[in-house]
Amino acid sequence: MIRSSKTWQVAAMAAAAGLVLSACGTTDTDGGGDASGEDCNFKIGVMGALSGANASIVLPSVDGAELALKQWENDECEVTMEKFDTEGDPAKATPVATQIAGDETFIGVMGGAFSGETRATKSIYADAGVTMVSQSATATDLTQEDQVDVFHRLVPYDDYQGAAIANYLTDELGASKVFVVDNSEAYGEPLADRVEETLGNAMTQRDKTEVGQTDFAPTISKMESAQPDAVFYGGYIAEAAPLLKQMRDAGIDAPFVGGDGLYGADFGNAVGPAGEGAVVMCPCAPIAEDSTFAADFEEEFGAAPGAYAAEGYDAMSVFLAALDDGARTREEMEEFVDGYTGEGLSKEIAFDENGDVPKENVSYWAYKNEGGTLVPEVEVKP
Amino acid sequence: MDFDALFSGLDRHTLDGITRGSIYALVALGYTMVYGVMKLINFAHSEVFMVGTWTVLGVYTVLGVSAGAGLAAVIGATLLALIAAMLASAGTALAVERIAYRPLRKKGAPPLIFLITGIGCSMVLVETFGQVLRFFFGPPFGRVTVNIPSVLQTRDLFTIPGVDLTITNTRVIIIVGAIVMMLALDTFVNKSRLGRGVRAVAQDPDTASLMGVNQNRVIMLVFVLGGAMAGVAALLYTIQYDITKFDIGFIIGLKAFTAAVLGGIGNLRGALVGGLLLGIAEVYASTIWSSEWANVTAFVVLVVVLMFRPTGLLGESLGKARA
Amino acid sequence: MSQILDTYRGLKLRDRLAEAPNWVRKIGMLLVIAFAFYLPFLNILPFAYIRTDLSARGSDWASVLFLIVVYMIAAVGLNVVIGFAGLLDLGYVGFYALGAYSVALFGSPSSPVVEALQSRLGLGEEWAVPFAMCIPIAIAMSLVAGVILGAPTLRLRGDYLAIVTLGFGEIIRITARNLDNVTNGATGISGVPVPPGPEIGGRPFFNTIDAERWYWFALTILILIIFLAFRLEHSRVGRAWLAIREDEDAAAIMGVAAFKFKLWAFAIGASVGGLAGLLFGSKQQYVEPNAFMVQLSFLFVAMVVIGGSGNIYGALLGAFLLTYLPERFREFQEWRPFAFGVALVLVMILRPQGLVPSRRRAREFEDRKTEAQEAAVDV
Amino acid sequence: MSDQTIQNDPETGSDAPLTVAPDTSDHEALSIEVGPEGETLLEIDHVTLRFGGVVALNDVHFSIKRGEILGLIGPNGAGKTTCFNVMTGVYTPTAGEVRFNGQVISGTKPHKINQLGIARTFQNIRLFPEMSALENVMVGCDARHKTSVLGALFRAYRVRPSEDDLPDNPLKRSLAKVFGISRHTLEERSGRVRSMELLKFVGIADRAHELSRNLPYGYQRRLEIARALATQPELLCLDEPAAGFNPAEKEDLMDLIRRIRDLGHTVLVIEHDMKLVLGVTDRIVVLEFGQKIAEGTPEAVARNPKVIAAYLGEPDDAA
Repeated sequence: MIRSSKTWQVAAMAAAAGLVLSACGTTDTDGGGDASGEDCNFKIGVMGALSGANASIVLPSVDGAELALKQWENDECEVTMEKFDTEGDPAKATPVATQIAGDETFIGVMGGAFSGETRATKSIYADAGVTMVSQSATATDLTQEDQVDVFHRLVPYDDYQGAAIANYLTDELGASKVFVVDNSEAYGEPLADRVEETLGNAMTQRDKTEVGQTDFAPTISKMESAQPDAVFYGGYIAEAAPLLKQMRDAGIDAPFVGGDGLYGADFGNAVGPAGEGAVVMCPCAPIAEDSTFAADFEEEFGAAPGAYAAEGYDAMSVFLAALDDGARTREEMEEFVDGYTGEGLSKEIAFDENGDVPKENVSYWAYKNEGGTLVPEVEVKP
Repeated sequence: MDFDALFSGLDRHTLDGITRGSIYALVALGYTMVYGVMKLINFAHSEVFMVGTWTVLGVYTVLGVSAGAGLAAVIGATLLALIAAMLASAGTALAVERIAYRPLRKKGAPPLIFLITGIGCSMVLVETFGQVLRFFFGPPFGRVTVNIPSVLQTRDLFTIPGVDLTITNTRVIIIVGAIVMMLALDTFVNKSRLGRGVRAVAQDPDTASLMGVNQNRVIMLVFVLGGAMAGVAALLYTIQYDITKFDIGFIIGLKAFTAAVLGGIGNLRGALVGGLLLGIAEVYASTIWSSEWANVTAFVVLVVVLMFRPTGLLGESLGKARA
Repeated sequence: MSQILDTYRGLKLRDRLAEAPNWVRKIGMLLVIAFAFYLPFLNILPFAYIRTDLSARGSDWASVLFLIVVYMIAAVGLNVVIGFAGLLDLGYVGFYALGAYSVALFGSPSSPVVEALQSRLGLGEEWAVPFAMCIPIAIAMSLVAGVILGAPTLRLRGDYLAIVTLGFGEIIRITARNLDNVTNGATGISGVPVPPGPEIGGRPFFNTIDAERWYWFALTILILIIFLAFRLEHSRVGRAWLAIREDEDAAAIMGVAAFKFKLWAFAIGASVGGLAGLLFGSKQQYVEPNAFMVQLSFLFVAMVVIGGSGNIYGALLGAFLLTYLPERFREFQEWRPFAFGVALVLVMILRPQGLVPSRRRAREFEDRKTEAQEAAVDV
Repeated sequence: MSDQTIQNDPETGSDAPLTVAPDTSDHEALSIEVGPEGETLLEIDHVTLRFGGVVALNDVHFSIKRGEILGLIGPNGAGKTTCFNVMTGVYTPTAGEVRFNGQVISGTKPHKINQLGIARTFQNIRLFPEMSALENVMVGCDARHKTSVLGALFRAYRVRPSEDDLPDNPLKRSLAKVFGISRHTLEERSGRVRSMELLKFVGIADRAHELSRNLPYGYQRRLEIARALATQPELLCLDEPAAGFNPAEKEDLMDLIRRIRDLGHTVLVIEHDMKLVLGVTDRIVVLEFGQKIAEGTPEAVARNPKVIAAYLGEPDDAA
């Protein structure tokens, strides 16, 4: 008897748990809700590291996309943006990609934010015909090898960026002894490789550092003996800030130039006074004077737009433009994005057959950190 | 491989290594003391350090000091930041002990369980600064790198004649500060009554409790001391590097833990030796190759040392080896 | 929570299962296995609520299942090291990485190693080591790594071993990232081969879309490994490990070659980890060093400990929960790591012996608890 | 795999009085094969052992003959247990050597020495507390088993089974006839049988499935002996086996030691209790302060003035 009553208890518990779960489940599935437009009820996926050490490189672009969606005016369509945290880990990204691919209400994906997860998922999206627009994956091979139709990106790949940066270093700064540092990661290393290639003899020494490193004393002492007239760093803000501070502390006054990994309004805040005069190269034109993007962004999220925020805004805008245009299926979306041309925040947007923004559309700009803000300095040709 | 670079500037690189190692050593103290008394790797200790760096930022922000302030203001603000960081870190360490370890000790759980709750606490603390506080207060909390104003500006103090080595004020503060704090701690553990309790529990917990040493109090003391040292390390760190981030503790913690084991975990002086050796080894390796190999070198040094001295360089425990 | 647990305990399911006739247990086992194979298609309410793909922010159920099974394999392997032999290994991800990298290095036509072989041996552009050959290579590489790591370090005391293994895991990852001309460095290797199979609908049998096939493949391997792990546990090897854990010196004097058995535990754990990594790399068809951070090692240890160290079922449950829950509750997005940390602390404080401890460990724990309480009373 | 599950009674730990059922069964199966009796089995050849400045053993020299029961006595701290530790490979002597069957064993690892044929018990009992009594003994049996780790894993090493080993189930029987039975299975089975036999031999078979930590003290002592015997040692060393025993239990123990010798084992006993030592041993070696002070038959040793002096100086030890 006792036993059987216990059995019932368990059954009751299980049933209760089931109800709770089902409650969660139903609320979630209703998330899409009934929309005003019967046939324009879509989701746009956003895939990237929203938590973990690398989230700071991704979050601003996601916020940018959110801002674009918020500012979008369209009575006909109901569009939601669904964020998927991958922690930058391909292992976590593939289930997400398979899910998005399988859910027909997803009409496009912004991402992947990093090259690794993009490489691991692009064939999944290609199979399902989901259009991808990446805001920050720069690895050359993403569009140059194993091309898939659905992949597009708003950032030029490392080869071009590297050339532009090298040109800035030699032509604008007149540097003949450049010290090149990278962060040994998938973003910084290939970029620095291209810079090195283009610089040729103008590079005096190359050093590699680690992500998460804060003490750069060995690099600094190498700089001291190399006496460079410019320093290039391929990496992200977290390491650039202490590197810059230690350089200046050691009395190295050579101009400091970084890649687009440093481009973001939060750069000035992170590097502090040591970063005064540091140059960030970005394949993005200055945002038009009359644009309220920075102000809107700050109002919405409480912080200045960080790295790739404008690209995130642009990526979302492309999708939204497609919906405005009447794209209602994945095929139509793909077709629209392939042929899209328009003025974006970061650049004149268009995609070539590989999914890259055509060379001539990209203008490379050097931005100088003045009093904590990045001020456009000069346009550079790659 | 560039051995010339190493040997031509050996004094300079050694000094760099000592600077780096001093901070490792201070953080390593927390690991080593907790291990000495509880035979437990406190995985949340790296976050105790992280909390300290945020506290320094908080103090500077509240005081509103910035670079270029007067000497008195600089010294005052730095001392205040030091005390606040020590208090905050010690408080965090104590909270971790009360929440994550004490209930387990009461239940007599095996050491592996402490490891997991430690990792859990570490995640909670990291996410508190990366997510929770950002959610409630917005920036500067969050996942971005935050600048801490360099209240104390780097100046060249003097040049060592003969070797042409320029010594800056921050270097002096870091190295001297770390060594003074370690000496103070060493003296405290060896000379004071409370310190005797610590050593007694480290040596033989059962006998110590028979002799009237309150084990819980000793353990709390150990966490507080270790935390305070991490707080000191946090201040020195911000002086040198000027930044903080929600996950800044992870790598420092890993290095400090390695340093503690290298010197002989449970041994206070071992932490110093291990920290300095690790710092120097990393800088040498970064000079010969580049920084991407520094971590590999650190671990290889560790393995080699442990193969010849299985209990670390100075070996023994907090109790046995006269601290 | 505790009520559910009490009720569960009151049922004495384990005792009943142990008392049940052999054929009942066998049929039960077959049913469980059949259910596991059916899981990707589970769509009957209310059970379907365990699926991860119901909500708008969910992720693909079959892919998640595959990842769960891969982590289960790793957890079962690590359980041999931690649970059976009592050695704390914080660098398990190193073996996992080795497994993944060996299939990539030898199986991918675009890996520098294969390219070197192609030009050296005059083989075609498309040539690479076939997948079936990659399995023994992966197992052998991780096994050798296990022995190389274990032989000099197993004499160290527990916590020293922990940091050395942790360092090993980091060395593997950093080396993979830095040796650009062997491993392609940070860029990683794509084109990792998949198991051979018939083409269906113009796609290879094992492709990136149909994750359930991968799941079944991994599940089959998992079942095989569980079977072997049980064999080990209930043999002279399992007894030797237990004896070493309890009193290493006494065991040695009773003729147990402690070092040899510990090394075997390390090697077996390593090769199982390598196998898990191989499955992961092959499904992913892409391997990069950043997929093998230290945190994954901690996660593996947490799986073994949360489930109940020393119990294979515990390791399975731990791997399941720690992989499944974050995927099931994707709604919480950026809050998941925080919740994860809180959950780790809470679960361990409430149930320090693990969720399903082995009988033996549970008893050990009860004894320790009484001792701790007695000690507390004394003070 | 399920046949190994320990079925164990949860209510345990009661310190039931030690009642040893008189063991009348024939333990033919337990006897071991040994060489001719009377030959020197073990020789402690002028062994000196120093720890830093402390001399634990000073030029100790004696030997054990096959088939005898040798007593090793001496006051506390005389170096008796140290002597055991040197013999079983825990310590390596500073000078001199230990020879077993003519082979030098000093410096060899403990598990190797066990495989050569020396087993021991401990003064302070060191069982595997979380294993059942039976499992404890099986660990000892494993020392003589040939199954390798891979053998236990894949069970590919097949043996043609004898008629007795064949299973009853006809299907399994014919399979076993064709494919043989894995050596692992056979060894597991024989180890189990032998272990039970040993538990019976020492008289504690009634609690075979209980965790050893829950066994009463006397049972634990006997279990240690059974575990040591399971490794089939030519030489069995007992370190104060009667410590904490009452006179009746001591009588039983003396009987057990004799029966062990009858199985073919040579026995070396460390013991304080003079009555027991004098009653059971064939010969006695006396140590004091790490030096041998006397050797001879029990009667001779008992009369030796040096021994008497040594023991009078340490009256506590007469217990």
